[in-house]
Amino acid sequence: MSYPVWEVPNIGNGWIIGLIAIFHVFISHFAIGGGAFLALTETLAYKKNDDRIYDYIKKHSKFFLLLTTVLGAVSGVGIWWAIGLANPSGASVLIQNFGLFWGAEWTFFAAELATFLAYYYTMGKMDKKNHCVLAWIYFGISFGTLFVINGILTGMLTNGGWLNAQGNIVGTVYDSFFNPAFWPALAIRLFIMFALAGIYALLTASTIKGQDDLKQYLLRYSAKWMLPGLIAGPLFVVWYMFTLPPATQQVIVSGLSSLGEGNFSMMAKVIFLCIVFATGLIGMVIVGPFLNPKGFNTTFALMLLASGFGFMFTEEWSREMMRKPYVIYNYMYSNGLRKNQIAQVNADGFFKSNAWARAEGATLAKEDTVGHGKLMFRYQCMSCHTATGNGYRSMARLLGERDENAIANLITLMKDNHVILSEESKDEKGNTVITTKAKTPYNGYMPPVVGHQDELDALSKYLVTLSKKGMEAGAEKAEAQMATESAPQSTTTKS
Amino acid sequence: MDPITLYPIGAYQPMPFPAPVWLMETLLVVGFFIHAIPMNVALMGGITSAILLFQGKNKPESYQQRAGKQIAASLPLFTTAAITNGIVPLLFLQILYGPLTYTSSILMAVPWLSVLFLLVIGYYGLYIFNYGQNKLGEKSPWFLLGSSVLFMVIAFFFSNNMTLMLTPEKFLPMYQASPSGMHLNLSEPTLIPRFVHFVLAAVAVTGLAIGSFGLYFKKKDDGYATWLIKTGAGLFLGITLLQTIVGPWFLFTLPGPVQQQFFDVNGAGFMGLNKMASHLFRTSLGLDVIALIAMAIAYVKGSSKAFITGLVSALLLIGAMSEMRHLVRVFSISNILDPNTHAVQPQTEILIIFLVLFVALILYLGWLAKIVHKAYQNK
Amino acid sequence: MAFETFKKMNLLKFGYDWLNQRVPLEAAIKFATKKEVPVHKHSIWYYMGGICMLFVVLQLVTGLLLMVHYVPSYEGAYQSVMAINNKIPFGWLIRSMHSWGANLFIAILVIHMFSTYFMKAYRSPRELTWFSGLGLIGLAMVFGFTGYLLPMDEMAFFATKVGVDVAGEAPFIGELVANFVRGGEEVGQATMNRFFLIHVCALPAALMGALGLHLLLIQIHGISEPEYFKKLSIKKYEKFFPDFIMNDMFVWGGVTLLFLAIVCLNPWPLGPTIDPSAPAPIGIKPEWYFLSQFQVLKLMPSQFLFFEGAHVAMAIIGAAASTMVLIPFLDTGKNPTISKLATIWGVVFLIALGVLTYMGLQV
Amino acid sequence: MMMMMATGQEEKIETPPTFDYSAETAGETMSRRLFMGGMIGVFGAVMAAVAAGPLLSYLWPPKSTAIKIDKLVLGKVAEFPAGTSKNFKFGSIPALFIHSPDGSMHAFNATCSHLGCTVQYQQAKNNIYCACHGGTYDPATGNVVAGPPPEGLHKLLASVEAGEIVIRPEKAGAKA
Repeated sequence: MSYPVWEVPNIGNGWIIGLIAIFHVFISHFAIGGGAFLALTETLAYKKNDDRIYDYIKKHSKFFLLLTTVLGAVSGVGIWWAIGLANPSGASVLIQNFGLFWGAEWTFFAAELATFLAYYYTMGKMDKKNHCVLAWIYFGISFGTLFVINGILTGMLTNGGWLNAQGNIVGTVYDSFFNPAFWPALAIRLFIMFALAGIYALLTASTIKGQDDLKQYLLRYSAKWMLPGLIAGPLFVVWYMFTLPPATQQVIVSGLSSLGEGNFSMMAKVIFLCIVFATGLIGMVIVGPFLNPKGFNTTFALMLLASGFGFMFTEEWSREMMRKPYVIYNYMYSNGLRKNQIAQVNADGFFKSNAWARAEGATLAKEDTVGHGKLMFRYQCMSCHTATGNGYRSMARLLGERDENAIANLITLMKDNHVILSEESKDEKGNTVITTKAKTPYNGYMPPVVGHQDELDALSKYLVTLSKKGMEAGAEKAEAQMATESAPQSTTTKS
Repeated sequence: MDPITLYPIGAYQPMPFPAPVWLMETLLVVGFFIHAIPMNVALMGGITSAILLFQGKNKPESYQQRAGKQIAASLPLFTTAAITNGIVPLLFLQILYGPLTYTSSILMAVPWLSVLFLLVIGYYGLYIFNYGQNKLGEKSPWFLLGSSVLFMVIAFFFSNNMTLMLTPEKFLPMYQASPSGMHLNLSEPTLIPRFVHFVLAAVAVTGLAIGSFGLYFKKKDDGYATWLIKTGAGLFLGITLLQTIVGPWFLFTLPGPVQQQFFDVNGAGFMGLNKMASHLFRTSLGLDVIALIAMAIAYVKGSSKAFITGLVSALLLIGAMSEMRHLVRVFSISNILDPNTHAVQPQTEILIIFLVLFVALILYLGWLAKIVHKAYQNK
Repeated sequence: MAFETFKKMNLLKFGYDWLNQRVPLEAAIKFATKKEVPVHKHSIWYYMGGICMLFVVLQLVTGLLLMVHYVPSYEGAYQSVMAINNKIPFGWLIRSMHSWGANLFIAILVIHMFSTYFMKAYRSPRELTWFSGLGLIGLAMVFGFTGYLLPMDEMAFFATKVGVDVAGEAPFIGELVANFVRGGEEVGQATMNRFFLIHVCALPAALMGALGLHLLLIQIHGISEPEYFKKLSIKKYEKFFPDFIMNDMFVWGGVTLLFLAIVCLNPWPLGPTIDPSAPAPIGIKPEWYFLSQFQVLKLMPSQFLFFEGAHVAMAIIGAAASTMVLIPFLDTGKNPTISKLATIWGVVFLIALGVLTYMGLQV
Repeated sequence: MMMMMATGQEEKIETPPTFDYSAETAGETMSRRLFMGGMIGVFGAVMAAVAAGPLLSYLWPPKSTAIKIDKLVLGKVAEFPAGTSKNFKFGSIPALFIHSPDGSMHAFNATCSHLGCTVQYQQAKNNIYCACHGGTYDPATGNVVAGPPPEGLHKLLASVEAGEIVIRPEKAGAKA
């Protein structure tokens, strides 16, 4: 809540994180799963003492080097930079909370890169057995990086005993790190990593020329890397789903069972798409390289890679959306507002509580309601919405035909987005039953709008200018103004 | 007037720091040191090796060709190390000075994020040289040169951000001029001297790296080794002499109060206001002189002993400079943001784990270096 | 059956034998394995036909499913499509698949057609295959036109209105045809009945026939080989069954994923309900595959020489289309100059289509 | 082969053996083949489930939109002289009202308990008759008189309020 908002036209700054993150995940998962692939394949080559497989490993690891140590490593730093730019409040919570964990991850990361470089540059120069050991060490160390980041990532959604219901920190950082989703998420990521390692290996194996028998053998071998995910993946996904916050579970279940109802089904759609991609991908691997390695070529391998990217895209996207409207579940909303801050801000007023809004507001005239409303929008809404045009969740489009009243009502409604009503009733046996229900339909989708009533009014005044009605009114006003500007001439002739 | 409307900087998150501030400051400086060495070589090594390759253009067996190719081959490794080690100082910078760094980064979001793309392109430029020099022939050194230029742009953006975060009074007008993160800190008087000073230092460090290559080849090929030592020492010597002009230029553009912490013309024996800063300043001047003399000897005689003396004092000098760089930051903003005022609640277990892992990492890297060395010895 | 023999035979084999005794399965497989698909650098175009098949199946299945909840009446259609979109679980998916599928089907048909055109697959003895293919494209476009009206939203209503009016411009019999298609003077319940019947009964039947002929002819003549491939000394082939079919399945998988990604992320919208007295909405235009023809009509001045502009435009469209019909007789492969000219004409045709469609999209 | 591999560890062999993998690809052991086949089968089942879930939920009939009402005004008493009857809809239930020749009024759920046809009142025979299979009910009680129906008709409550015939469900009427 105390940082300026980086405005990115059309896609909004959130997608900057999203795109870099998805790109990174697609490579970094390969960096770890591919480590296991190198280790196992090199063990295979060693057992068979076959130079042809060694040659393949050499080629594969060069591809690995160029992809993971450059794009993988840099894009990983890129996520970190991007969250600092697009969501500095969230980033600073993570950094202040998990700083030392990141430090520990860094030791793994540095060792990982050093090991891989050592592995790569000693290929063929070292005793084969020791070189094989080096590959296994690489996998072990790279798994360490996953272990640490997995705790931080899952802790953002399922933070265990770290918080109480009001969003106050009551536990230690370890409660957040070893949270309920830690183990299932770790397992799921490992399965994805093995599968991705297989897909990348299919790409490199498909380029083998002139050795059809080896090529087909390696294709089938690589295809089998889907197996762990196929066998155990669904189990762990179910386990993972049970660790999610009940509200999130509810949104997923109701979304999936009644896809299409209402306007909030994007998350369900993306999860559905993710399931489709996972099954489709495995199906393609079965009919492609596994059952028909003869017909498999590099174009097909690239198609698989693209499908794999589609899977990762939807998987990461849905994981991000599950956390909505929080950036750290139950603690901080995506706009940087902390849950335990709401009452305070409502009492003090938004402009008083947000350093940047206050500073910017001080440069405006007091009666500039629309200007103040614009600042409210910037600091409370722009982390997820773009303002004009047809951009990502553009307010102009979402507000559509709503008029002034409707917008004011909407804002009033959204003030209570965090409120959960509980109702006491008696069941047939006479026991007291407490049913809880969100006060507004936007609960679980949007943070509450905070501030004094006049600040909220300013926000709706500004939103009116964005809506279709407001735009038309604005155009009319401009025309009227032009008319009055040309008017004086006619009045002078009259007098 | 409400001060926060003039200096709209955020507050720390309402949760304690995970480790004592002094420790994190130490890690910040140490982290910068281990980042700076490979980063400097990666930064200017491309230009240096390209020049060597152009010099030895028609002489395939010449020392220049050999050295140019060897340096170029090592550049991806230096780049990897620079990126990896860069994480540490940036991490602790964000913890300690987050309210300033996040804001300055957002103001220059576009150039700041473009660093990643420039880095990737430059990185691949190095690999294109190394894997494609046979195909590309004479044109290949241009890729090294190009990478270096891209890396210099990155360095320039870093200079912008690191200076911008120290001047929060610019934040609000800049943001109000444009919220889309397209700013740079070009109006900063220290920007250019700082950038020039640091880039020249990178050339000097590249000289150190070339000389160190010489130390490695001492037993195998004495003539080549001596040439390398002489070249490296000469590079260091020349650049560092140039720094006697650029250094003071940078120093005198610093704001007066910050200068006074290091030295004061009116103080006893030019002693500055801050004792530690003043001693550090004097020590580094001393180390500078030692390094210069040692390198001069190494340059003339090609002596490895002289070079090692120069190398050690130069590394110490870089360490001292890293600390001074940190102190400049502290002095510039201590009245605006002081991490020492924030609560600390050490996460003892993970702190111990981190420190143990850190030591283990160093030991592991040593072991790794040994086995790689052995592998190359055998073949 | 003795237990031992049963143990030796696994279930799969048992099922195969059972079937084989009743239908000529073995012969069919033998035929399929004997058939070969050439492997060369343009092989990728051989998959287009398979993808078209995939879309035919998808359209049939989703179309059938839509009819479960669709009400083909002037008043009820919009409500029912609205319910499919918003109420019925996965209704939006089925409808979006059908609408998106229709467009992608035509796009892929056009690609399939031009790939075979440039590979000169229309030459003897495959003229009939080519004609049946052209027929299929025609059918697909009528499918698209009739299907567009069925949701009865504003765009559908006006697009149909305009589309039929265009047909009314045809010389002499235009008005007659327009009235016949509309089932009256105005677009209404009668039009709805006709379009619905054509869309779900007449066209599928015709499609089955034309597609059956098309596939049968392909089986008879085998897959065409490009000229340069025929001259190669070493030719590579792969078996149609099971290798090429497997590849086909792989490609189907990939196309389906892409298709579903498009569908899920951009569900097909439903416009506001119709108001026959309202003016046509701004920016109304026909579906993209009619745009090029539409654009020719638009570009033509109202009077061209001694003829009415619209008539000339229609003559041009007709002439251009007829070159596609006549091409197997013009370019028989015996004359290299004509062969080259045919290729050039194909390129010109394709560019003209592209440019006209692009121009149509602009307004 | 094993020997060669074992020695391969100790000293370098100039030309290591090259394997022909075509044999290996083809000749997987039976149990592994079975396992792989099984996996493909399982996957096929999963895929079918993924497809079937949405399909079934799409095809599943929507929840019945039975309209339940507590009260229905059938009309003025004068419109229904004794000996007449009327079939009508009570919410979504087909119902039958009878003004018996003896002056009493009765109303029933008109669904025949045999196979669900809608029954009618036969004025001439003064009974309730189901045309489908000839079930006959008593017009006063709804009990089965003849034919296949296993049980009587469910009663509704008919009463006269302010000169209008009002139909209510039996239970609600009993309570009121």
